[in-house]
Amino acid sequence: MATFLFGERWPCFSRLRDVTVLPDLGYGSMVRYIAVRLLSLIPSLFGLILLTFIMLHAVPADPVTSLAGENASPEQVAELRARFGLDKPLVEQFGIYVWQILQGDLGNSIFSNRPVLEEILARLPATLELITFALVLAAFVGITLGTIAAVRHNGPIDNIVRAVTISGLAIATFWVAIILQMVFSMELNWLPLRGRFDVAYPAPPLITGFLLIDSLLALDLTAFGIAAQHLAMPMITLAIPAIATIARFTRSGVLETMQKEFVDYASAVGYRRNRLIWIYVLKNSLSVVIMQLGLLFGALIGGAVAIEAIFDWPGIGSYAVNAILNFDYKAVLGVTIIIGIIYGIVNIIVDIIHAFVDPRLREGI
Amino acid sequence: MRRIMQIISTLAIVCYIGLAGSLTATHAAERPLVWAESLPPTLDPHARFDVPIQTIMVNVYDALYRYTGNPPKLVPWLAESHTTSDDGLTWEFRIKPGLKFHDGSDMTAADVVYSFQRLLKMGKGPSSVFRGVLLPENVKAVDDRTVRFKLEAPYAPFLSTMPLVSIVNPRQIEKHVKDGDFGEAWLSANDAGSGPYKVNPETYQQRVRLDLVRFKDHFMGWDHNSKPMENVSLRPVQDPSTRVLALLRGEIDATGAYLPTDQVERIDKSKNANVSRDETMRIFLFRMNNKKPPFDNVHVRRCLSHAFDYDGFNKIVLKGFVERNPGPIPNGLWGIPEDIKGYTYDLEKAKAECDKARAQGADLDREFEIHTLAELEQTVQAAQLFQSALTKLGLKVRIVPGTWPVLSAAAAKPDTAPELWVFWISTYFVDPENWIGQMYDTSFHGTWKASAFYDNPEVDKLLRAARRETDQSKRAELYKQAYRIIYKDAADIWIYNTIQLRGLSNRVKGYQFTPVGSGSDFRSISLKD
Amino acid sequence: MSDPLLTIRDLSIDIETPTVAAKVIDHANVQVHLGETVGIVGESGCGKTTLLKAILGILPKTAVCRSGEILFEGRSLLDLWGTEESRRIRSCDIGFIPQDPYLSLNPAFTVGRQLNESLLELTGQGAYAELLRMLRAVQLPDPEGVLERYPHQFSGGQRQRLLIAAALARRPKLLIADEPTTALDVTTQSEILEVMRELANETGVAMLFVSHDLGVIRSICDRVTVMYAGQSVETAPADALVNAPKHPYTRMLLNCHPGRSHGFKGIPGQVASPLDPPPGCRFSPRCPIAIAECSRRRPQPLHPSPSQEVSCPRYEIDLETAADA
Amino acid sequence: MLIKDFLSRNSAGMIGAVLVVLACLVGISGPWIVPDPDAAFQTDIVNRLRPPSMEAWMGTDHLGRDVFSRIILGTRGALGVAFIVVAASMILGVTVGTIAGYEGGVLSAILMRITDVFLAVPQLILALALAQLLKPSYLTVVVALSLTYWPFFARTAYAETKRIASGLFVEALFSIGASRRRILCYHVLPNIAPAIIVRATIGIGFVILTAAVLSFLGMGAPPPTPDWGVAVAESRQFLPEAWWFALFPGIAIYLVVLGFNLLGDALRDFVDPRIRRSS
Repeated sequence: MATFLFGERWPCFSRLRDVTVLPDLGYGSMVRYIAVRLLSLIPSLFGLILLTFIMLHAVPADPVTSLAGENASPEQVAELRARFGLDKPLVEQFGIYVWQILQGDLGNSIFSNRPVLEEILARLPATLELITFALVLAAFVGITLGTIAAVRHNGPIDNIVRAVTISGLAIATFWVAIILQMVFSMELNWLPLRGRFDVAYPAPPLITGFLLIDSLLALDLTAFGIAAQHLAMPMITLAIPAIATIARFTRSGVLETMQKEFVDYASAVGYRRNRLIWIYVLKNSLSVVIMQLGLLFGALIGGAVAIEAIFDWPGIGSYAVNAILNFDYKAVLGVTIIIGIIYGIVNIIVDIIHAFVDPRLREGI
Repeated sequence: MRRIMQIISTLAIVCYIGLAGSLTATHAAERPLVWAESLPPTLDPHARFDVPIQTIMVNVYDALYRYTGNPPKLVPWLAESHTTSDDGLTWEFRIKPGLKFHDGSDMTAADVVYSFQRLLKMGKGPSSVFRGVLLPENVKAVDDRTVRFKLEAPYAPFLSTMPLVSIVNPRQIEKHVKDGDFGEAWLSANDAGSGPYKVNPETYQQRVRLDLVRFKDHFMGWDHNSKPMENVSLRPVQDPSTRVLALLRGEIDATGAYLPTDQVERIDKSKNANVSRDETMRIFLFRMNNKKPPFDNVHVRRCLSHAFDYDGFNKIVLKGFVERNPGPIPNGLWGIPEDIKGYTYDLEKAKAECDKARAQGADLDREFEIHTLAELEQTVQAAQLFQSALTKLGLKVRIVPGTWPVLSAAAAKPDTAPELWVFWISTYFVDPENWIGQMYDTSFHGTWKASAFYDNPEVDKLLRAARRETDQSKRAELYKQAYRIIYKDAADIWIYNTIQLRGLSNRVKGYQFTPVGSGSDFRSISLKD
Repeated sequence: MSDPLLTIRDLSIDIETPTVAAKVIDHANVQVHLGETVGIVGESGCGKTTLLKAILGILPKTAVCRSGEILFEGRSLLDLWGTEESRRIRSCDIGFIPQDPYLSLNPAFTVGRQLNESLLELTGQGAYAELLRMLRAVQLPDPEGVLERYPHQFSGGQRQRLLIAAALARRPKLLIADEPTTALDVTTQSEILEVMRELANETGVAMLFVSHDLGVIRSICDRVTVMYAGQSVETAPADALVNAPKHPYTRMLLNCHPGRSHGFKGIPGQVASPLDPPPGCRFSPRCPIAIAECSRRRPQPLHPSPSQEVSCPRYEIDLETAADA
Repeated sequence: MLIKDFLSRNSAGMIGAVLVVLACLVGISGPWIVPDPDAAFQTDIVNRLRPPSMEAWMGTDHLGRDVFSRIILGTRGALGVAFIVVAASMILGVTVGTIAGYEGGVLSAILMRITDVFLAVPQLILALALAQLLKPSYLTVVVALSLTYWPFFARTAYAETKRIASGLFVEALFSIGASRRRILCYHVLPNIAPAIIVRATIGIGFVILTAAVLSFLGMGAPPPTPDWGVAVAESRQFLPEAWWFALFPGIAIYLVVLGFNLLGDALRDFVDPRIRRSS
C-alpha cells in the first residue's frame, strides 16, 4: 500500500500518462533525519539571538521615554523602565529572555504591550504567501527559460535568455515596483495598487492564512480573483531576481546533463525528444536548482522589506522596519528568531526534496 | 512545443480568474468608508498621547468635554455642567442622564472616577498633563451622576484638558486584567467605550486593519446626520506616495493628516479626489539648545533667526499652504501680542548679529548639526534650505537624519539634547499652556517640549502665574509679557502654523475639522450616492 | 540470400566543425541479412560509432551525408534523419545495446520507468509481458522487483542484461550492439555473449555487432566487416577472415592479436585522422605493400568470392616479401 | 595576450568591462567632469522639477538640483561603498573560510556555524538594524553591509580551500616541512584566488543594489549627499509627472550593476574550464 501511495506508480503500458509521486522513503529514517537536523538548528539560533541582542542594546536610544509621554518626569520614566525589566544588568536580561523563549514567550512589544509572537504570527502568512508564490512563479518560469536556453544552446533564444537573466539580477526591484505601479494600476487600471485584499469584499475564512488557498478552500472564486490581483505585482517584482538565478542554474545544470551517456542511449532507443528533455534530463539537473530555492527563500524575506513598503503589504518585512525604527527590542528579536527558524526549516525541506530527486542520496538518509 | 502550450494555457486560466474577480469586485456591496489614517500600536486611550490615538478617542470613546469646530470651542459632552471652587482647587462635574456603554450598561460617576484613576495610575502618555496637579485618590464620586476633583495646585487649563481623558467601562476591563496590567493587553485590541462607533475585534490587526461599526444608541443621537456610515474601515497605508496614488485610484477615501504639500496640486487636478485645507494649531519650529554653546549666546540665536528663508519655504516649497507664525503661540489662539511680526530673512542683519556674537567670543567656526525626522520629508527639506543659507554666512552645518524615539529620548538632558533640530508641536489641549507654558517653563526641563532649556526667572514667574490665574483676560496679559521676552531672546526659530491638508475622495460629505483629532470624526460623515 | 535487411552502400559522412569538415566515413559498405549476425571490427576512432548513429539517425545536426545510402527493409533512412518516423523505427524496429551499462541508465529514475519509456510506442499488455519474458530470458531473478529498483542498485553485468532485455522486448527486426562487453570484466563478458548468442538464435533477429576485439567478433558473428579510418576495407565470413585474411590491414591486425603464435608485431605509424585523411587508400601510409597508385586513387572493392569483398588491388602479395624489399 | 583572448572571445564580458571601466572613471573624476558642481547641491527652488532641457540634461529634482550632476557624483558614493564593503568582507570572509577549510575539526565547525548564523538572518534586515543603530552615514552603510556580506566569501573560500587542501600537493608540501602559514598564503590562496575574484566582482554589483535599497528606505547616506537610492525614494512623490527624476537614477543603478555582473560572469567562464569546455 505504501508503495502505491508514496511509491512510484508502476507504469502501465496503456497510453495513460504515468505520474511520479514522491518516491517511497523509509518512514523511520526520515523522522530521525529531521530530528537530527532540527537539533543542529539550535546552536545557530542561539548565536542569532545573542548577536541581535548585543546589537540592540548597544544603542543609546530608549523607547520608554517617548512612551511615557511629553512631560513625563524622570522618575516616571525610571518606573516604566523597571516594569519592562530594562534596568537590570544586560546579562541578566539576556538570561531571562532566553528562558522565556524556551517557553515560547517572545516577550511583549513595548508599544502595544501585546505578545510579540502573536503579532508576528498574525503578519507572517502575508509574507510567506508572497514569497512562496514568488518562488513558485520563479521556479516555473526560470526552469522553463533555463531549459529552453540550454536545449537551443548558443542559438538566438539562448542569447536572449542570458541577456534577460543577467539584466534580471541587475535591476533594482524597488525601482521596478514603482514603474509597475505607475503602468498597471494608475495608467492601465488593471491591477489594484496596494494591500492584500479588497475592503468591500468579505475575506475568506482563515484556514492556512494564505488568501489564495483559503479562498479556493472556501470555493469563493471572486475572493480568489481579488487575492490573485492584489498578489500579482508584488509577486512578479519579488520574483524577477529569483527567475534570473533559477534560469541560470537550470541552464548550466541541463547543459551538463545533456553531455551524459544516458541521454545518447535514451535518444538511441527512441525516447520522444520533449519527454527526454522535460522529464528525464530536467529531473537530473534540478538538484542544483533546489539548493538555490532554499537560499533564495532567505534572500527573498530580506528583499520583501522594500516591496512590502511600496505595495503596503502587511507582512513581517514592514513589521520589522517599524520595530527597528522604534527600537521595540522584543519585536526585533522576535522577528529575527522567527526568520531564523523559518530559514532553518526551509533548508531541511530543501534537503529532503533533494533526496527525492536524486535517489542515490537516499541511502545517506 | 507541447510544453509551451501547457504554460500558456495555465497562465490564461490565472488571468481569467483575475479578470473574473475584478468584474465582480466592482459590483461588491456598497464600498464602506476607507480611512487611511495611521493606526496607533494600541487602542487603549490611556496608553498613548499622540495624533493616531486621537482618532480612537474621538470615535470609540467619549470624554466629559470635547473640542468641536475650528477655531476649536470646548463644549460639554458627557458632562452637563461643572462648578469650580473660588480657590480653583475643587472642580465638580455633573454627567448627563441615560448614558450607555457599548455593552449596554449604564455609565455612572463611578465609571468616570475609575477612568481618571486608571489613566493616572498607568502613568503613561496622557497622565503627564496632570503631573503635580491631580492625584488618583483625589477623584471621588459624590453621587451616581456627580464627580469631584481636588487639585494639588490651582491649574487654569484643567477644564481644557478634560477631552484628554476617555471614559472607559470598568465592567469590561476588570474581567481581563492580567497580573496588574490594568487590562492594557486586552484593551489594546478591544473596545470598552461608549463612543459613536464600536470596534470589531475579530478583524482587528495591529497597525494593519481596524473596522468600526456604528453604535446606534450613542447618547448624542444621529439626527444631525441623515445617512451615517454603518461601517468605517481604517486601513493605514505606510508609504506616503502609495497612499496618494491609492486616493487618486479610489481605493481609499481619505489620506492621513500629514499630506505632503507637493501632492496637493496633483490631487486637486484629479477628477475623483480633493484636498480639504483647514488652519489648525500646530507650530513648525527649529529648536535651539540654549544651554549648548554657541547657542547660549542670544546674538547667535538672532543671527540664525534672520538666516532662515521663511517666505521661500512657506510660499514656494510648501506652496502657500502654511501661515507664517512669528512666535511660540499658534495664530488664532489668544495671548499673542499684536505688535510682533516675526524675524525677517535678512542675511545682512544675520551677519551683523553673528559678528556681535564673535566679538563676545562665541565659537562660530565649529561645524554644528541639524537633526531631522527622516521619515517626515518636510523636516529634511527645511534643514537642506537652512543649510544652504547658513553656508552663505560661512557657517558649517551637517544634516543628520534621525527618528522620533532617538531624538525625543536624547532631548531629556541638556548635554545629550541635539543642538538644533526641527519638529512640530501639535494641539493636545487648546490653551497657551500647551505651547508657551510647557515649552519655556524651567519646571518642564527634561521633556522634549522644553528641550530648548530656556532659563529666564522672570518668564518662569509670568508663566506660573498665568497657569494659576482663572480669569482668561488676566492670563492673556501674562502670556503676552512672557511672549515678548522669549521673542526678544530668540529662544527658538518659529516658522509656520500648519494648515491641515487631508486628501478626500469626492464621495465624502460632512467632513468636519477640529485641531484635536485633526478631523477624523466619523459621526458627521456620509457618502454622496 | 534474399535482399539484405540493412544495406549501407558507398556511404560517406562528414561532421562539420567550425574550422574544418571531418571526413569520418568514406565510401563504406556493410550488409546485414535476416537472421544473420554481422560484426564490424576496427580500432577506436575508425568511425564505428558514427556509422551506428547514422543508421539510428541520431547524428548531430552538424553531420552531412556526402554520398551513398542506408537502406533498411528497402527504405532509405538518410531522408528520415530527425523525423518522427526515424524515431518510431528506433523505438520499434531496431534494438540498441549501448557500450557502458553504468552510464547508460538514468540515475534519477527507476529501471521500470526507463524501460517503459523506451517501449511507449508498443500498445497493450503484450510488450509488458514480453519484457518480463525477456528479463527471465536474460536470467534476471524477480523481474517485477527489478523494475521497482534504481540503476545504482545493480551490478554492471545485471545492467547490461537489463539493456539487452529492453532491446529485444520490442521484437526488433535488427539488433545493434555497440561494444556491449567492453566495459565488463572478462567473466561477465562471456556470460553476456552467451546470452546474446542464445537470444539471437532463439528470436532469429538480425544483429549488427560492433567491437574492436577480434576474439569476441569471431565467437558471435557469421560475417565480419573490417573498418579502417572510416573505410570498409574487407568483408568476409568470420572463419575465412580469421584463417585467410586478405587485406594487408586485416592481416596485420590479426598479427597483433596476442593469441597468435609467432610473435607479436604492432602496426607502425598512427591511425589516419579524419580531419586531414590521406588521399586514396587511407591505410597506404602504414601499408607495407603500398605503392604510389594506392595513395592516388581510392581502391575499388573487389569480390574474390561471392561472400567476400576486399578493397585492395594488391591483396594477394605476401606481407613478408614486401617488408624485406 | 591573456586579456585580449579573454575579451575578444567573450563579447558579453567585453560589454561588462566597458561599463565597469566607464563607471570607475566617472566615479574617480566625478567632481571635475560635472558641468557645474554646486548645481548638484545648491537648492534653487524657483526651477524645481524642470523636465530635461539643454541646461539640465536630466532635468532637476524637487529642490531644483541638477539630476545629471547628482547621478555622476552619486557614482563615487555607490562605487566607493561597494569596493570598501567587498574588500572588507573579502578579507574577513576569506580568512575565516580558508582557516575553516584548511583546519577542519572543531574549529572549522564553530567558524562555519558562525557563518551560518550571519546567513540565517536576511542581509537586509540585519543591515537595516545596524544602519538604524549607528547614526546614518556612509560608514554605517559600509559596516552594516560588510558585517552581512562576509559569509558569502567565507562559504566560497571554505569550499575552494577544502577542495584544494585535499589535493595531494598540499600534503606533499606539509611533508617537506612547510609551515601552515606559508602553505596557506603562498599555495592555497593563489589557488582559490580566481573563485574569490569572481565572487568579488559579482559581489560589487550585489552590494550596490543592497546599498540602494538601504538608501531607498531612508537609512543610507545623509542628505544632501547625492545618492541613487535616495533619488529614487524622493522621486516617488512626483511620479508620473516628473518621470525623469526616478528614471535616470534607476538606469544608472542598472547599468553599473549589469557591468559588474557581465564581467563577473565572463571571469567565471574564463576561470572555470569545466564550464568553458561545455559552452
